[in-house]
Order: sequence, then C-alpha cells, then structure tokens
Amino acid sequence: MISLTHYLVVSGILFCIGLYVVLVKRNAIQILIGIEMMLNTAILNLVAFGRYDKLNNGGQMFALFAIVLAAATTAVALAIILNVYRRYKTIDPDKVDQLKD
Amino acid sequence: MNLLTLLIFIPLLFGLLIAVLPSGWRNSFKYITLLATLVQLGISLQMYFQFKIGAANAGINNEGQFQFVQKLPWISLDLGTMGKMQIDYFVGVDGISITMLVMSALVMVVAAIASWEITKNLKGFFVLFLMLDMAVFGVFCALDFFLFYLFYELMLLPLYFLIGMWGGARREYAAIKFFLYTLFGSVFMLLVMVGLYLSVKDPATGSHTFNIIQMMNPANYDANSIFSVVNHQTIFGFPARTVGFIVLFVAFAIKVPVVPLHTWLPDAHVEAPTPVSIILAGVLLKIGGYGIIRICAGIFPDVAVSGSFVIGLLGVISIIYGALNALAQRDLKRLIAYSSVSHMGFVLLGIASLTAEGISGAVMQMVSHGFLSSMLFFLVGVIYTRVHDRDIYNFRGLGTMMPQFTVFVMIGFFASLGLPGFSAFIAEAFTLAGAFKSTSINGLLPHWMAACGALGILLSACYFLWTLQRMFFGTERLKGGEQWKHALKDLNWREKSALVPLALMALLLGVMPSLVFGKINDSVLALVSFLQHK
Amino acid sequence: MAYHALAAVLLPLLAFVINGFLKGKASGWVSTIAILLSGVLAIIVFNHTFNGGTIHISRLWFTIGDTQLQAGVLLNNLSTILLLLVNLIALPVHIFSMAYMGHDQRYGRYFTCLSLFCFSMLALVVVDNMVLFYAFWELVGFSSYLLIGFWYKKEVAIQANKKAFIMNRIGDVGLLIAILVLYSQYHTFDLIKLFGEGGLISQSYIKDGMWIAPASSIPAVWQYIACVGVFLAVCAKSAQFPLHTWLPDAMEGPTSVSALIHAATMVAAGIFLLGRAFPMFNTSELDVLAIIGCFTAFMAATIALTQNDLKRILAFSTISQLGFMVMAMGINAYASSLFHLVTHAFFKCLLFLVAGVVIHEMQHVKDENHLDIDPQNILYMGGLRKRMPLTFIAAIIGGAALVGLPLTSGYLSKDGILIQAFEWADTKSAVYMTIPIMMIITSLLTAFYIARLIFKVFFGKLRVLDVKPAVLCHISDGGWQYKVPLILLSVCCLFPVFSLNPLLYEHSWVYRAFMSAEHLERMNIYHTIIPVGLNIMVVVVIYYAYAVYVQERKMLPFAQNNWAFDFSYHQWYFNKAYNTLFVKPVLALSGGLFWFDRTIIDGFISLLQNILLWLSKMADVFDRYVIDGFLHLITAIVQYIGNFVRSFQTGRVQYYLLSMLAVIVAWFIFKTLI
Amino acid sequence: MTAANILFDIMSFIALASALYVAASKNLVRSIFMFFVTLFALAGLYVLALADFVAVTQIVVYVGGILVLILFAFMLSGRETLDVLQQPERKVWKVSNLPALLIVGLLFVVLINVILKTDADHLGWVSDSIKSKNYIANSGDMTANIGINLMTRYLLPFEVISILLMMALVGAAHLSRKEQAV
Repeated sequence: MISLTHYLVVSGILFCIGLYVVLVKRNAIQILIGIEMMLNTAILNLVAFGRYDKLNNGGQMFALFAIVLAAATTAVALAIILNVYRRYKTIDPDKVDQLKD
Repeated sequence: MNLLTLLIFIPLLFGLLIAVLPSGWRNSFKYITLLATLVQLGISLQMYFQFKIGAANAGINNEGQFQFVQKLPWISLDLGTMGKMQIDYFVGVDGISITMLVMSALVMVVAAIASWEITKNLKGFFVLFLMLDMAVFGVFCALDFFLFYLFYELMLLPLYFLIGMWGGARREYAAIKFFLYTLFGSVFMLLVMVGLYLSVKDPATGSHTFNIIQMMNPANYDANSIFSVVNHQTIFGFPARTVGFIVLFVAFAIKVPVVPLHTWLPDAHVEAPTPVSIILAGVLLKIGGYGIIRICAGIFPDVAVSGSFVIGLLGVISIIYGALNALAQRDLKRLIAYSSVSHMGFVLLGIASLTAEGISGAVMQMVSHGFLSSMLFFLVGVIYTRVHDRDIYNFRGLGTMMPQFTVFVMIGFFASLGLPGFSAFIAEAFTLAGAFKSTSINGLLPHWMAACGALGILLSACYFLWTLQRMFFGTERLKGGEQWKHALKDLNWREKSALVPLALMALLLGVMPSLVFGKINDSVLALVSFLQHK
Repeated sequence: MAYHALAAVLLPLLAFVINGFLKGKASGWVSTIAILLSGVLAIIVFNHTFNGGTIHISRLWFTIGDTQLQAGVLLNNLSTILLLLVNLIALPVHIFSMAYMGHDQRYGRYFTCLSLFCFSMLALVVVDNMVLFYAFWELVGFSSYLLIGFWYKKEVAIQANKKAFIMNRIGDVGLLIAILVLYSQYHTFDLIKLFGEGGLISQSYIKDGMWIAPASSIPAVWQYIACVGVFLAVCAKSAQFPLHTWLPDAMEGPTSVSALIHAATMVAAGIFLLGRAFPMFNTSELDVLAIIGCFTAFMAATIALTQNDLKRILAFSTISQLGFMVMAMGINAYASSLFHLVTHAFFKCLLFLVAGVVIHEMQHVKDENHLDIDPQNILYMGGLRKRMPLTFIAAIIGGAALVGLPLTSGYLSKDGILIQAFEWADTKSAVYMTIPIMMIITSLLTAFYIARLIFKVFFGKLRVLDVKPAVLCHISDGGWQYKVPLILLSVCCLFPVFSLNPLLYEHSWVYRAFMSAEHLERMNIYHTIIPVGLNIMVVVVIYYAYAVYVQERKMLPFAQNNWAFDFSYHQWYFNKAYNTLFVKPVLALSGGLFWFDRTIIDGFISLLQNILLWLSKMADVFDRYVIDGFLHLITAIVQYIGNFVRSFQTGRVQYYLLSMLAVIVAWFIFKTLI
Repeated sequence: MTAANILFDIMSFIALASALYVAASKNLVRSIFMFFVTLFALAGLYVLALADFVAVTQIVVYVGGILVLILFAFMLSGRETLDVLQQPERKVWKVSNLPALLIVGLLFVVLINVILKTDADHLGWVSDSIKSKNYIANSGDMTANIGINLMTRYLLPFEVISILLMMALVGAAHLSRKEQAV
C-alpha cells in the first residue's frame, strides 16, 4: 500500500518542475509541455485520491475528463502557436510582447 | 447739468473720444487735449465768477454752505442688521477748493501745451493725461470720503504710467519709487477711512456714512466706535484719533512732500517728461496740502490743534532742508524739485499756525507755487528738449543766446524767491505772519519757528541767484559747443503762450491777492473758528 | 496832494511799462520825461505839504482773516523831502545817463531798469504800511540787482550783483521778521498806528521781561529781535558793518547807476527806515547803533585811504558817510542825520558823476589807443583839471562838501553831527567820548582820501603817458548831458540851498523841519570850537596831501607794503572772512545735507526696498523649492512608482506569471509563518 | 518494502528524472521525447494507484494523441520553423532564470510543507472510506464501474466534455488552416 503522501510529494515535485519549465523556457512548445506536465501532476493527485472513492469513482472520472480536456487544450494551443509563428516569425513569448504598455 | 460734475468729467469725455479715434489721427490728439483743458478752464472760471462769498457761504463743516453741490446716491447696499452701506456721489466746492480748481485748470492747460514735445505713443499719453486730469479735479471736489479716495487712487495709476513710459533714463526706478511711496500712504488711508465709516453715523438716516462733512461733527460719532470723540479709544496703546490723524497726515505729507518723506519727488521730477513734471509740481503737491486742510484738520481738529507744533516743526525743517539741498544741486530740474520741497514747507507751517493769516497764506502759497513751479518746470523742459542736458555747469551765458527765455527764467526765479509784486511774496509773508501771530493768538507755534522759516527766504535767494549767475550770465560757454549753440533757439510762440499766462497770474496775484483771499477768506475764518472750538 | 504824490510815484512805473515794449533810443526820453514830470509833481507836493502836517489816504487792498490790509500814501516831512530828493537826484542822473549809456546796445533795457528803480524808491518813500514798505524795500534791492549786473557778461559784475542781492536779502529777512514781530504784537501793519505820535509803539513798554503792548504782551526778547531785524535791514541797505561788503563790489555797475542808487538814494533807504522806525529803539539799542555807525565810518575811511579804483574810493566814502548818519541816529541826532542824508545825496552823487565823466573819458582814451589799462584806476590819471575844467570845479565843490569845508552843505550837516556827538558823550560815561573822537579822526581821514583822489586825478601829469607815451588824448568835459547835471548838482552842494547862514547848521530848514524849536539853543562851547578846530585840522591835512601827491615829497608816514597798508588795501579782509566763515560752511552744510538726503534718507528707503525685495525673493525661494518642491516630490514619487510598476508590464507573459506566483508564494509563506 | 513500493519509487524516479531533463534540456525534440518518458512513468504511477483505465487513457490520449500532435505540429510546419525552434541556448544556467528558480524552489518548500502538514492519509473522509470499505482494493475490475458511472452519474459532464472537445478540435483545425483561407 503506497501512502497518499508519497503521491502527493511526487506530484508536488513534478508540479514544481512543470512550473519551472513554464517560467523559464523561451519556446512556446516547451511551455506547452510544462503546462501538460502540471496538468499531469493534477491528474496524478486525482487518481491517488480516487482510490478512496470506490462507489462513485469520482477521482478517476475526473482524471479522464482532465486528460481529454488537456488534449483539446493542446490542440488549440498548438494551433495558436502556429498562427503566432506565422505572424511574428517566432514563438518566443518574450518577443511577442504587444501587451507591453 | 451740474457745472462741477461737468468740470470733473469733461476730460473723461475727451479721453474716450481720443481712445476711440483711430491712431492715424494722432496728430489731432494734442489739440483735443488742449481743447479739453481749455473747456475746463472756461468752466472753472465761470464757477469762480459765480462763486458767492460771504459768511453764509463759508463751507468747511456746513453742508448747506457748499456751492455747486451735487449729491446722488451711488452705491447703496442693505446689509441687514449691520445697517445700510451708503456711498454717495457727493461733490461741492467752498472757498478753499474753488481757488485750487482754477489754478489746476490753468496748470492743466499749460501742461497740455507742454505735451507738444511728446512724440511716442500719443494715444496712450493723452488718454492717461486726461484721466489724470479728471482724477485731480475729482479729488478737489469730492466731499464723500470714499469718492475722495477713489479719485485719489485713480490719480496714482496714470501718473505711474506717465512717468514709467514717457520718462527719462531711470524712469522705471523713479516710477516705482513714486508709486511705492504714495501707495504706502494711501493704503493706510484706506484703513482709517473704513474706521471712520464705522464710527460715524448720519443723524438723518441713522446709518454709517462716508460723508466728510458729517465726519467733522463730533456729535455724529458713535460713543463706542474707534474714533469716538468722547471715549478715548486706543490703538496699540496710542489714542485712536491721534493714530488716525497721523496716518492721514503721513499719506498727505508724502504728497506735499514733507521732509523725511520727500525723496520720491526729485527722482520723479527728474525722470518725468515735462508735462508730467508740471502736473506733478503744479497740482499734485497741492493735493497734499489740500488734504491736510480738508481731511486731516477737518476730521481730527482736536489732534490738529495738539499736534500743530510737530507739523510746524516739520514745515520749518522742510523749508530749511529743502533749500539747503537745492543749494547743493547741479541738475537744474533737481534744484527746482528741492526748491518745491522748500516752498511747500511754508504751506505746512501756515497750516500748523491755525490762524487765518497762516491758512490763507498756505492756500495762497499752494496757488502761487502751482503757477510758479509749473513755469519753472516748463522752462527746464525748454532747455532739455533743445539739448537734452540740464546740468547747470554745462551752460553759461544763456542770456545772450536766449534773451526772452532768460527774462522768463528771471521772472520765474525771482517770483519763486519771494520778490514782492509776485504771488509767492504775499503767500510767504502771510504764512510767516500767521506763524508769528500764532504765539499770541493760540500759543501753538513758538516765534523761533517762524523766524527759522524766514531763513528759507534767504536761502532760496542764494540758490536761485547762483543758478542765474552760473547759467544765464557771463560770457557764452556751452559744453556742447557750436552744436548746442545752434540748437538753443529762443522761445517759440507756443512756449510763450504757455509761459505768459503763468507769469501774468503770478504777477496778478502778487498785486491783487484779493483774487484769492477774497474767495477763501470766509472759508478760512470758518475753519479757524471750527478748529478753535475743539 | 496825496494823489499828486501817487502820480509822481506812478509816472516812472508808466515809463517802465512803456519801455518794456519800446525799442531804440526813445526809451531814454520816456524815462527822463517821466522823472521830470514826477519831479515837478514832487515840488508841488513839497510846497503844499512840507511842514504842513501829515497827509494820509488809503484804500482797502485785501482782507486776510480779520486783518484788513490798507494800501495808501503817507506824506509827512520825512517822506515829502525824500520824495523831492529822489526826484532831484534822479533827474540829473537820467540826463547824464542818456549820454553815458548812449552807445550801449541795451540802452532801452537800462532805462527800463532805471525807471523801475525810481518807481520802487519813490514808492518806498511814500507808502503807509509795513507790508508795502517791505515790498518796495525789496524791489529797490531787486532793481539795484538788475542794474549792478547790467553788463551781465562781465563775470565780476554778476558776482557783485549776486552778492549785493544776497546781502540785502539778509537784511530783508531781518526786516520781515521785525515786521512780523510787530504784527504779532500789535496786529497791524500801519505805519502811523505803529510809529506815529502816540502810536502803539509809544504806548508799549518792557516790564519784568515782558514786552507789553495795549493788546498783548510777549517776552521782551522779541523787542530786541525786532530791533535787530530792523537794524540788519539798515545795515544791508545802507552798507553798514557787518553787511557792508557788497557796496564796493556793486561799483561794477554803470557809474550813473552808482551815482543814483549806490551813493544817493537806495543806500539812504536804510537811514530812512531808521527814521521811520525811530520810536521803537530804546536807549541801549541806540547806543549800539552809534557804536556800529562810528565803527563803520572809521573802518570805511581807513580803507578808502589806500584804494586805487576811483569808484571804490567813493564807495568806501559812501559807507563812511552812511556810518555818520547811523551814528547820528544812534546819538539821537535824528534831524542832523536826515539833514546829512540829504546833503550827502547831492554831493556824493555829484562826485560819482564826476567820476563817471572821468571814467568815460579814460575809457575813450583806452578804446582809441587800444591800451590795456583799467579806466577806473586813478594811478593812470592825472592833470585832468586843464582838460576838463568844469568837471574839476564840480569835483572841488563835491570834495569840499564831503570834507565839510565852510560854505558847503556838508559843513552844515556834518559839523552838526559832530557837535551833537560831543554833547551826547558828555551825558554819558567817559568811555563814550571815544565815539566823537573817532568821528573827528574819521573826518580827517576823509579829508585826506578825498584830497588824494582829487590830486591824483586832476593834478600832476597824465600818467597814461607813462604806459604809452604816444597816446591820443581827446579829453574834454563832454556834451551838455554831462555839463547840466554837474552844474545842477554843484549848486545843490552849496550852502544857500539849505541855509542862509553858512555857518550855523541849526538855521537850516531841513534841520528845523525835523526838530522842535527848543533844541535849537546853542548850549555849550562845542558849537564854536568844533567847527573851527576841525576845519583848521582839515586844511592842514589837505595841505599834507597836496605835499605828498602833487609836490611828490616823501612824507608818507608808512610804506606801501607793511601790514597796515595791506590791511586797509584788502578792506580789512572782510570778504575773505565772510567767505571762510559763512559761504563755505553753508555750502558745505548743503553738500552734507544732500549727501544725507541721498545716502541716509534715500538709503533708508532703498534699504526698505531691498528688505522687501529680499523678503519677496525669500518667499519666491520658499514657494519654488519648499511648496513646489513638496509637490514635485510627490509627483516624482508617483512617477517613480508608476515607472517602477510600469517596468513589470513587459508584455511578457512569463513575467506576469512569475510575479503572480511570487505574490502567491509570498502569501503562502506569510500564511504559513504566521 | 513491498514490490509495489519499489515500483512506485522506480516509477516516480523515472518520472522526475525525465521531467528534470525536460526542464534542463535546450533541445526541443529531445525534451519532447523525454516528456514521453515522463508520461509513461506517470501512467505507471496511475496503475500503481489502481487506476488502470486512466493509465491506459493516459497512454492513448497523451502519448498517442497529444505528443504526436505536437511532433506533427512542428514537423509539418516547415523547415524554417524547425530551425527557429532548435536554436540552441548559449548557456546552461542563465542568471535570468534565477528568480524563476527561486520562486519555484520556494513554492516547492511551501507545497511540501503543506503536504506534510496535511497528512493526507489520515484525512477524515479517507479514514471514513477505509472504514466503510469504500476504497479500491487490489483485486477487482474497476473499468465496468467506470463505464456505468460515466453513463449514469457523470453523463452530463461527459456530454459537455464531448461537445467541448469537438469545439476545440474544430477551432484548432480552423486556426491552423493556411492564411489564404482567412
């Protein structure tokens, strides 16, 4: 029996790594990967807690939903990245700074 | 239409006319101004001849005895519990002002003639000139303190610009000095005026009033008011009425000017253009003396009596100090300015004596000095416009080159130094007579004061004769050489037409002083008896 | 009669006015005819009025306060005789002037001024109140000023007229003060009310240090001051010590003017004033008068001894003779004083006209030969008696009258004064005897200097020839304009005009007119011994002078370069002394006061100005740096914060995220720790 | 130490190590492939958490779908895109990364702190579910249960998700069309 805390620790570490990737990378696709990583840690948590809900199986159900949504997100995100690339000839988010005042 | 109102506002009318005329007509402005002053002179003469004399027309503190009175409610504010604020347009003349009016009118004509030399910004000059003209007449006629103050202030402004814009090299300095001095005086006058307003109640309406004649009656003062006659209020530990008197006196003394407050005069005169000098010396200085008689002595008679020693002392100091200073000058205009200080000292001495002779003499001296100083400043202007120099040491032997000019200078100088036959002699003699008599009549002035005043007559002879000898006699020697000799032409008809009336008036008043004394005598007697009953 | 007198006064005024508009030679005739008519009127007035009591008319001039000023004519013996005298002197001088000034460019102006003077002088004599008296007193001085400086291009002349006027002004101020003191005491200017018989002056007295008049009383010191004032006026007009220095300088004017104004008439006005105001002097004040007069007479005589300028000698002689008159007033010899005034006017005028002729001829010689000499210097003259006999005779008569030789008018008046001086000194302590003795000495000096003058001018040989031997000398008595006045005045210098008895002054009608009968007794030995003794001494002195100057014997008692000579020659150094004592200090004082005015008073004002300016600058600084600075600080902070915050808005999503996270983490840490 | 624990450790190590590589790698393609490893390791962890179906879905959707999509996305978009994407970074450690590292480290500390404080194994509902045997044991097939639940209890979310998924796909397709079609 693997304790919940183990899962949580692993997911916490993984989340931090994902976050780091999101913050640091100069590449939209890598950032996307970071996001996916963070999503996965969330899913891991859901799954881990889902063990204790046998009847409704809520953890696993929502883990499934999350996976599907992640797929959708990725698809849209990639499409956006492609469009950004077409317009700016780069996918470095630092250089796409039209939000700057 | 009331003659007096007409007299006051005629210049304004013509001034507006000039203001609306296009600048292309600028050559006609001087004629318009001259016409305005001539009309004014005509009206004032008409008033002079219509003026009724006799004890029943004495004026001074009796409202009914003023002549050519016009009284219109002007500003009327209902202040609820504080009563009613009432400012009247209230003008009228008595013996003292009528002579001033005629004198001023004549001086204004001369000043207008002297304005021929002005060449730049004619429109501004003549509009300001006429505005000044109006204010001067307003001051002499106003019987409402507020109106008086208004005209008094209105006088400053045109003068400031006239000196500051059309003056000599250091004109800004002189203009600001003049402005500061006189403003200093009038600001405090405003305070006293408000204090008086709050102290005096018109018995007819029961509300506060600015009426100067009401202010002369001690019964009209509220018992608890600051300037109350009965209750001796104090300001900073000094009696309030004394403070009020001193403040008003300082305001007018600056105008006169009295010695420690005189230094604006030489500078203003030296820098001012000739017409402004003429008005300044001829008319404005008289406003000081007139104000002291009408306002200071009229409203605060008790203080005037107790303070007459100091006033007389200031007068004597002015006489001697001014004369000695004149002796040290080498600028002709400055010399005459200092001689003005000396001569106006007689006015103060005469007023301080509080005798009929003294006050009559003082009024006479004002009239006479009005004519003579105008003449002298005009004469200086004649030289200055020709060669732009006034240094006495730079001229010699002008008598050969400009004989007519020299004759007028001699008339002006000798009349000023009190040669009998000219008005100044009568004025100075009777001023001193009043001062001497004061000891035995009311014991206000000691004899020595009058005797010291007489020294001024001696000193004035010294500086005038020195100037005559130095500048006009002897062999010709000019700093500017042939060029100056060429420039120094004798008087032209315009200058003569300005000088002749002045010389004639000085002579006429010297031979027939009754022209002045006849008109003022009743007023002076009324004033003296009014002052004696305090 | 008063109107005749008024007309006599106003005629010269009319001439003055006409001449003011006239150009050319006619003005001389206008003035002369005016003075002639005036003279005729004066004679008529004199005939009717003299010894006939007082005539007084007046009209209201003007009212001032309660005082009514009357202007009027007052005719009594004093004014009538002076009216006549002035006219009689003025007429010959006018005639003389027409020739003497004939070539002057400003001929018309000369007669204009001369008429003005005559008018003022005549009016001065007849006016009836103090104000008018003062007015004409000063006008006389003014016209004298104009005439002294007539040649206004001459530097000395204009210096002299300035000096004369200012000196006179000192006297005027004194007179004015005196008049005003009297006015404040008696409340009237009327001469009769003041000085007349039983007038206000005679009713007032000094008691317990107060001067008590019928109407009021003031401290007694003012009585003295009034007297000093009158006395100053007298000193100034009549050139008495200490105000005498202007008269010698006044000789820079035309000689005819000197004859009329500075010898006969104007300078006599001081004596006239003394005569008018005589009642107000008390004994001690009269003593002072006597001493001053005596001193002046002596001093002027000593100065006259050494002068070389013809006119200056006569001027000092005039001062000396006026000193006699003042002294006579001082010793209460009122009548003699006025008598001497009259006789002196004639003989001094005569002497001046003689001098005028001589100078005119010398000037002529100078111009003709282009010499560089002073035409007035007696050292260049000499031997003129043969060339101008009439002038010489006139000079002898004038000189004799001045010295006081018998048969002349001068003998009558001068000896009268001397006799009365001795009588007066008898009544006083012995010290006072010095005064008559001084007067005797002065008389002898007078004899010497006038003898010197006449001998130098008319005897010996013409010394111009020493300068340039080949000069052309066309010297003569001149035309009728010169001769007639000289003859006229010479006649008036002889005794018959004044008294039928050539030896007794008491018999003179002029003397009697001013003296009541009881004083006419010859009371003592002086009346005999003084005239005789004096005349003997005078003759000796004249002979001595003759010996020295004509026979040229070396008999001078002292050399020409010792201190006494210098002292006399430089007129006792009065000019220098006055310059050092009064003129320079006054100028220094005025300079100092001007400095005071510029530096202290103006300095104070500009100090105030600077303080105001400084305050306003401080306010400006405060406004700019403190108040504005505060605002600027706030805005700067806001801006800084804004910029700081703005720096976060990089537009880089990762930064936003990072900062969001940072906040969240911070919050977490915060929550965890607390 | 059971085998499950050992497996868990191995799996989690693989997951973390590969994730670290992803974070550290500068090469995009390599990091993508290392991300596969991470996902696989995570799927293993799901299995260890007794969630077989989820683990399978993870592999199918993520590994089979998303990652392939990513790879295809830039592989299909042309050569120049790849060039841009593969520009190597010059330094391994950049100073500019330090704040991120710091923040992440802090967050990590916070997270661990929270996790340890929470003591998830003894939470109220976890204890309750153990008591009431409502937990998934090693034996038994949960897939049927998932299917039933999906069609009954979670029908609405299921449908909503499917519509959302479709919209996302349509949107993605629309976005990634060529310019000229716009």
